[in-house]
Amino acid sequence: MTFDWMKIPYALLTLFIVLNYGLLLTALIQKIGARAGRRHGIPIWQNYVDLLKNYALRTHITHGVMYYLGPVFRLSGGVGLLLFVPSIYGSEMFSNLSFAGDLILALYFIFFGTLGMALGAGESGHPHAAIGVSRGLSQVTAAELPLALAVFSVALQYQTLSVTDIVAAQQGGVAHWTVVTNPLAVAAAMLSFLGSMMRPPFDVVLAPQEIPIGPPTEYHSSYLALMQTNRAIFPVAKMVIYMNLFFGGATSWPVFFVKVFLLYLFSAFVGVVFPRFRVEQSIRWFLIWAVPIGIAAILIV
Amino acid sequence: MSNLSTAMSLVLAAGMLVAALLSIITRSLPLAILSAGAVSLFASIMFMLLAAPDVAMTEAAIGSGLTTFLFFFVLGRVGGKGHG
Amino acid sequence: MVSPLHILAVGLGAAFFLGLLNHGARVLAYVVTVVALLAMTAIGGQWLWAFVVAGAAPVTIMTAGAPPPFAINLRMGLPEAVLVEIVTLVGLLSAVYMREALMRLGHRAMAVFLVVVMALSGLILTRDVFNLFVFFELIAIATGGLVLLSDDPRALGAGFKYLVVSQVVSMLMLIGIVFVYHASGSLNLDDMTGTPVAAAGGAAALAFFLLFVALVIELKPFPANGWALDVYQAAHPGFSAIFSAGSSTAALWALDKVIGIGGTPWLPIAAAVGLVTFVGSNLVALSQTDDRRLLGYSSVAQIGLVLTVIGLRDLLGDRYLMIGGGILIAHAVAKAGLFWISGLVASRELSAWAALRRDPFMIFAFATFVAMLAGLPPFPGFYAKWELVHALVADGRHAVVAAILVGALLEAGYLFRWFGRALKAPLPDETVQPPVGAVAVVALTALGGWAVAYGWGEASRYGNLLTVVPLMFALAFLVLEWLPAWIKNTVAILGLVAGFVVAYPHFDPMQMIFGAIILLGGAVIFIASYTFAHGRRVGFYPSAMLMYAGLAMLIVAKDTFSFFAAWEVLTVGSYFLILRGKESEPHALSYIVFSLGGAFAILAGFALAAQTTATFPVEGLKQVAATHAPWVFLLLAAGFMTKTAALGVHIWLPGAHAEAETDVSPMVSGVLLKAGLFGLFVLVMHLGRQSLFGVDLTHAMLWIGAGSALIGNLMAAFQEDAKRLLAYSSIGQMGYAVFGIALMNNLGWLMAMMFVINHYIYKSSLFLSVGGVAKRTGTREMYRMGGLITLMPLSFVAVLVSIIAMSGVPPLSGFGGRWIFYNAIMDSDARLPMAVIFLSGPIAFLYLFRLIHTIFLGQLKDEHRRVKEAPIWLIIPQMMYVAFLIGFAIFPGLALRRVDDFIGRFMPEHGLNWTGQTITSAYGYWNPVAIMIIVAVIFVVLFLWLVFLNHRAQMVKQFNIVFAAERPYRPETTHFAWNFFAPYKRAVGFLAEPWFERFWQAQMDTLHGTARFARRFYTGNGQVYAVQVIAFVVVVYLAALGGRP
Amino acid sequence: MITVALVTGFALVLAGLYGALTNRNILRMIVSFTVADAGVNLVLVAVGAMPGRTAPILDAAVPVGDAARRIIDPLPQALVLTAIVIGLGVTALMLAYAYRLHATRGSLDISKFTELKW
Amino acid sequence: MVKHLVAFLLLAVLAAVFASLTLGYQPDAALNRTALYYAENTAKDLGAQNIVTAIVVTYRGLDTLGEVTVLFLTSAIVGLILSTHRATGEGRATGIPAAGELLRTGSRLLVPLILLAGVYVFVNGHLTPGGGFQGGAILASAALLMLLADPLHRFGHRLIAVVESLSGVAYVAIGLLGLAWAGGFLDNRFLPLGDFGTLFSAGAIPVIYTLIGLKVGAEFASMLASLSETEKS
Repeated sequence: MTFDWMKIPYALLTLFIVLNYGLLLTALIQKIGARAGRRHGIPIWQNYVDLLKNYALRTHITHGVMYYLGPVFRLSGGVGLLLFVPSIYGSEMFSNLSFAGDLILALYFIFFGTLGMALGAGESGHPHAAIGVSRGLSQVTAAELPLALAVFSVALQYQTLSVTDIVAAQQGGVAHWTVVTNPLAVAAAMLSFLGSMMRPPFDVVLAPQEIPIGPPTEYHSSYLALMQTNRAIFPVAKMVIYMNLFFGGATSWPVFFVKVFLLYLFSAFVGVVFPRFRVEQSIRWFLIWAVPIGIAAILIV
Repeated sequence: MSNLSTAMSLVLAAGMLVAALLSIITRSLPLAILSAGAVSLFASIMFMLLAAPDVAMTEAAIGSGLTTFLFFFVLGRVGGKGHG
Repeated sequence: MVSPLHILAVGLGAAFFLGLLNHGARVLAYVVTVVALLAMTAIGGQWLWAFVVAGAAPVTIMTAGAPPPFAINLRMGLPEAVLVEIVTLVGLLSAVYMREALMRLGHRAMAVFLVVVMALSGLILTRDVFNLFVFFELIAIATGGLVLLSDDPRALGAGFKYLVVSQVVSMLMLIGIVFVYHASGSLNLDDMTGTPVAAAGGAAALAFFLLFVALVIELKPFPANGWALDVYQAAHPGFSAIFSAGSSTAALWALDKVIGIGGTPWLPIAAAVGLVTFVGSNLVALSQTDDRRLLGYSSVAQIGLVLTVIGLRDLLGDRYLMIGGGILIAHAVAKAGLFWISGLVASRELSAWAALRRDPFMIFAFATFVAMLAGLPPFPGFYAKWELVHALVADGRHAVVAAILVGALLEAGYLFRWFGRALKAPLPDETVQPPVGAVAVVALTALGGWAVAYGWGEASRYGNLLTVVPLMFALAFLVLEWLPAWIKNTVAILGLVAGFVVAYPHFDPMQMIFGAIILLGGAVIFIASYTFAHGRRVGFYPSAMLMYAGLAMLIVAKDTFSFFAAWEVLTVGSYFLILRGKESEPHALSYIVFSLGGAFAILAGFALAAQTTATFPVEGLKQVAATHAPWVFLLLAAGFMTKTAALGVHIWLPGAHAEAETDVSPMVSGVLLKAGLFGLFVLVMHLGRQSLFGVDLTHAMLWIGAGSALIGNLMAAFQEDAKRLLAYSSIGQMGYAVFGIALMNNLGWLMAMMFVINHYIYKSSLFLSVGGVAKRTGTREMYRMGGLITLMPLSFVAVLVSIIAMSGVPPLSGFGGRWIFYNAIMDSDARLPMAVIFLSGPIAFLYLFRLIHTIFLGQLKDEHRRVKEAPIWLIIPQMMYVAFLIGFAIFPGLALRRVDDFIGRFMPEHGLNWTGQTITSAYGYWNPVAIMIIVAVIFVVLFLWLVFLNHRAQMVKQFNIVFAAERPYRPETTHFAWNFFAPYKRAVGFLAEPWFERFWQAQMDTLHGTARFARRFYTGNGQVYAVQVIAFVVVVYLAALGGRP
Repeated sequence: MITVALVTGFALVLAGLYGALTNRNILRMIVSFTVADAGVNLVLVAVGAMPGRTAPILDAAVPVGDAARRIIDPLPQALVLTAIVIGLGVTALMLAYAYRLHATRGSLDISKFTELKW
Repeated sequence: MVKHLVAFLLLAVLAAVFASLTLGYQPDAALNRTALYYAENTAKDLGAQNIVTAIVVTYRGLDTLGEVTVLFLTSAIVGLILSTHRATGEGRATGIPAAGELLRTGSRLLVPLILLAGVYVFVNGHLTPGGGFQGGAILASAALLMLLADPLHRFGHRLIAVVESLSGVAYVAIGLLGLAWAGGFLDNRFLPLGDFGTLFSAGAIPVIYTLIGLKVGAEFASMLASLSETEKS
């Protein structure tokens, strides 16, 4: 098949847009969370400053090959996830590299980043990293179950696994969105979305008081910089999937920005209200609440 | 002829049964052995009635003779006090 | 042709002649005895040769010049010749074996010995009822005498009890004979069978009943056989061999002759008594601790089985001689051999047989005899079991078949428990050097067993199992045992590769995949065996090649018989392989019991499908009648799923795979589990969808697959021992494969096939690397390891690639399996099991990460500072697997394309189409090449970007980490790897409880409980035994003639 | 007359067996067995006997010609001959065993010799 | 007590079996075909007067061969069992009271007579009732008498063993001769039948019965000897 080379600059363009949007968006949501707690919150451009600082910092330390490759795995996971899913529906420019695989590729590619970072953190030899990894994995996998069920029920509903076809099926007004046609699946998905966004009540993994910044405790300077870039891109990439599957996808960039912002707001909105769960509580919460809804979603579609 | 032999067979039968019961019930071992010998003696006579001379001779010689002697011999060896 | 009468004449003449020799001439007396026995065996052998080769007609020998009914006549036909040959041969070998005992007791004992052998031959030959009685009395008195040969003081009690019961039996027999004579007017068997008199009137039937019940008691029926077991236990093993092999053979043949008089109404009673004896004795044998008493119970059980065959002879028709003969010969040779071995072992506990380990040939002999008794191929018992089950099922007698199979399973259970204990018990210290004559006798018997196996194979109508090439190749390794191990290893590899090259042209695509895994995959695993190839490594290569031979025969098996034979060969081979592990004995035992249980289910399934024909092509499963098809499906599926360790029958797998040797674990887990999958494929391809009582069986299989996937993965996540973790993960992966097969659609099967390939590669690689790590660090507990990435980089790479593939993360082939899986479940409508599979997906990711994290990452332990990389021979196969994984990830079509259209023939709709690099299914698309390139490009770009940013990074010491807190030192509780997924355990721990272990343990406890309860029956008091015999007579009377007076 | 013999024979057998099953002393058991053996022999001969006929000896009293009408059935007698001698053989053997059992354990009680059980 | 009850019940059922046997039994009016054949053919085939002897020795010769082997076995085994308790010196005969004067002289008179009677019985076994077993038993009783009369007299073991073995081997040899020359194993017609009713008639039957007599006598004697040589336990 002919691999048209034009896709690469377009993909890079999408990447650039999403990167900047991500940095701003995460700072904004952080500020909204602070304001809800009657704190002033961080300036909008704080992420840019952090990035520049970390990229500028020099380090002579590495704990081994896997430690060195950890951030690379992490970031390529985030970038890959973004590029494998078409961002803007209908535009040839912004369908990125979605020709390579369908929904399942996206679903399983989430693990790529997690696996790499966990291995890297593991090799750092830092005990807190290991504890963070075990907690992170437990919680993420528990959160993963309802998402898998929801995704599958959506696939069953539209009888296809390719993201573009699903988005195509939801065009034409809000009434066609999956939120309306298959509410249970979306409910399960959104609950799992909370789990995977690492915001309270499920933020015990990265919670500053619990274990300083979670698994990547030992990473610093350029490694941390790569991770922070990923922390900007990865949530957005995930929300793109949620948007395409459940909220009718985006036909243009402004729609894209609004929908992603609202999605992110949803998790922040929940996070501000609830206290932090321990890991087994969150696992039990997912298994008792989210998974039955997912199963119901499959049975009903 | 036939009623005489039936009469004799009845007497012998009674004798045999009494001797058999005696040999099983009695406390003393020698008496038991003797009554077993008596049983085979009566049997050999009964065989004569049943027109089986060969068998009668064998039963007499082996059944009552040798067997009883073997028993007494072993009883002697074993000291006779083996409890009943 | 010397008249068979000479057997009797020579025996008696020599016995009487011995009286002439004075007391001193013991050696001369012994020579006379052996020469006489030799002559008798020669005569028997001559007749046997005449019948088998020349096919002569049976001969009737008259005595006293008068025609039969008026004088005694003997008959020498093929069965008689075989049985006489067994008796005389066992007698001869026993005489050689008991040389010092006979010499000690002088010429009288030798005379009695000669008479007992003569009497047994007479019992087989004679056709006269009263003559039968005389020979029985002769045997009884001779047994009473020969029991004294033993130096066991308890022999006296045993002898007396035996005489008491034989008195009671002889009384019943005498009365029976005289009244049968009165009714029929003749004493000759052929004469009486001509006019079946017993069926005629009440009195005649009663007379025959007395004769019949006396003969049955001679065969030591279950409740009333305490007296016989004491003789087995106390007598000299040489004599016990004759008692078990000789006298029961002759008594069985006598009953077979006499039962003709009574006619068909008596057959079911004989069958019933036989069946009760078979199952009862095997059950009580479970709780035995003395080896000879156990052998006694086992031989009583086998006699019961042959009695059942005699009882069913009207149903079995002309095959009944082959079946009964097969079981009888296997029993005779094996029991004689085992009793002779028990003579070589000093003390009587079962574990004392560990002393045999000093001489490998003895272990080979012990294994041969156990295999013969358990009815494993290629021995006669196997052919007999096959025909018996087929005949019974064809006649619809399912209860009888079930009882026989349960009894056989019990027997296999305690025999293999004994064999395992003998192989693993500590070596007793005192080394009593057995007399060379005795060892020679045992060796001769073992070889005799194999000769009988060859002979029986020739005679059987299914083709001789011994001449099948793969089996011959495996057995050749027995001969090559003296070669150094590395030569044998090379020969094994070349053999496997050659086997594949020769066979693959006429493989169909599915066979091609399985063949490649078994033969080429096996060869690759054998490369790893070079690490252990120092010295001769006795016992490893024959068992390994036996397993591979079984697998190779399985995939090319044309008809059900060779399929089942292959199945049992690979089960036995793998049992011996697993048994080699240090603490693997209990697990190997549970493996063999489960596998044989499964094999018997398969046997019953094939029998049900076969109905009238004895064996039919495997494709014939299509034409099975609709009434039987669901049951056939159920039985076969149960059998195959014990091999894939499906939920419920999986408890043998963790122990078996974890405790096996380093290079055995990949063989058993990577290659052997595929046999079960191959079976399931054959089953669903030919039988298709079946439903029983409204339940769709494939749907049930779906649930079982999903259940085992979930429970397997969940249990794996909580294991501390690395190899157990991998073993449980195999259960999970097999659960996925079974789920795929049960989906019954094109993609489901393709997914299962993908799993077959993937599972072999990454499981073998993981087992090898974990084995390598365990070899270097000396432990398998994960919380004792850590930080080995720097010291064992190659193992780390192999494990990393394998777990990425296994967890299904995109670039590698695991993702392909997951992608096909998703498309497959889109088609099928069974939604709920899918939810369970989704639950087990992420959990699989957990334990994989735990494996690599706790072994290679984290802090390096002090004691592992100087650990070297795993041995080179373990690394090479791992690197081959890594290369293949990556290759298979990029070009999955390489293997799957042909399989896809092969499956297409069975399930046309919703296949895949392979246009260029993209593989599109009805729902989604997948372009492996593109994914690999994109991921690689992103990865390299970012890597270069990081290198640009931080190119002067150097390795720093372990402790130079930002965090300066005190590093906790005590390994367990504070080590991060300990109880790694604690939150998960607290959340869903209840699912990981060993429910099924408790269930199967409960079954075993009830079995042992009943065995201990039934044991109480044998009080040891001679009088109680006599009461039991009479009670047995009363019970049989009420059962047989209860109705009419 | 024959039925009387038959009945007594069976009675003897039953009495003998009863004695053998209930007496604990080995010698008494053997005695009971000999009584039972005698009973069995009686039954055997009784079955062969025929009313109003004489012994199967072809001497002056029974000419060869009308033997078929005069003599009783000779076969059971031949069997009994062997049975008696076999009976003696087994009894002698059991007595020897009794002697040795007494020599080893000093008692003749059958319930003392139960080392081999279960 | 329970044992008695159980034994009684079981034997009651056995009694029922025997009862129905006797009820169903009525003696034959005429000889059945086997007995008829013997009645008609014994005289002209074997030339023996005593049909029972003819059956025992020839027609069912194998039974008798087996039967003799039973006795041979018993004496061998009794010898085997008691050999380990060979009594030494005086301890031997305490079991038997010392023989009185009357017994000793009487036995010296009677023993030859008894021997003569025994020989008479088994020599014309084919003519008159009685035969090898009965004659042997009588010989044994003679040996018994000698034993009672003089308990310490040690029997000639060699003699008994030789007699026993020789007669056994001869018996088997005659059987084989019958097989070689006459109709079948143990057939007596390889010797002339002689004229009916005389001593030297019925072919090999008298020879066989003599051998049986000697063998049975020897076996009983050896049994008694081994019994007498055991010490008091």
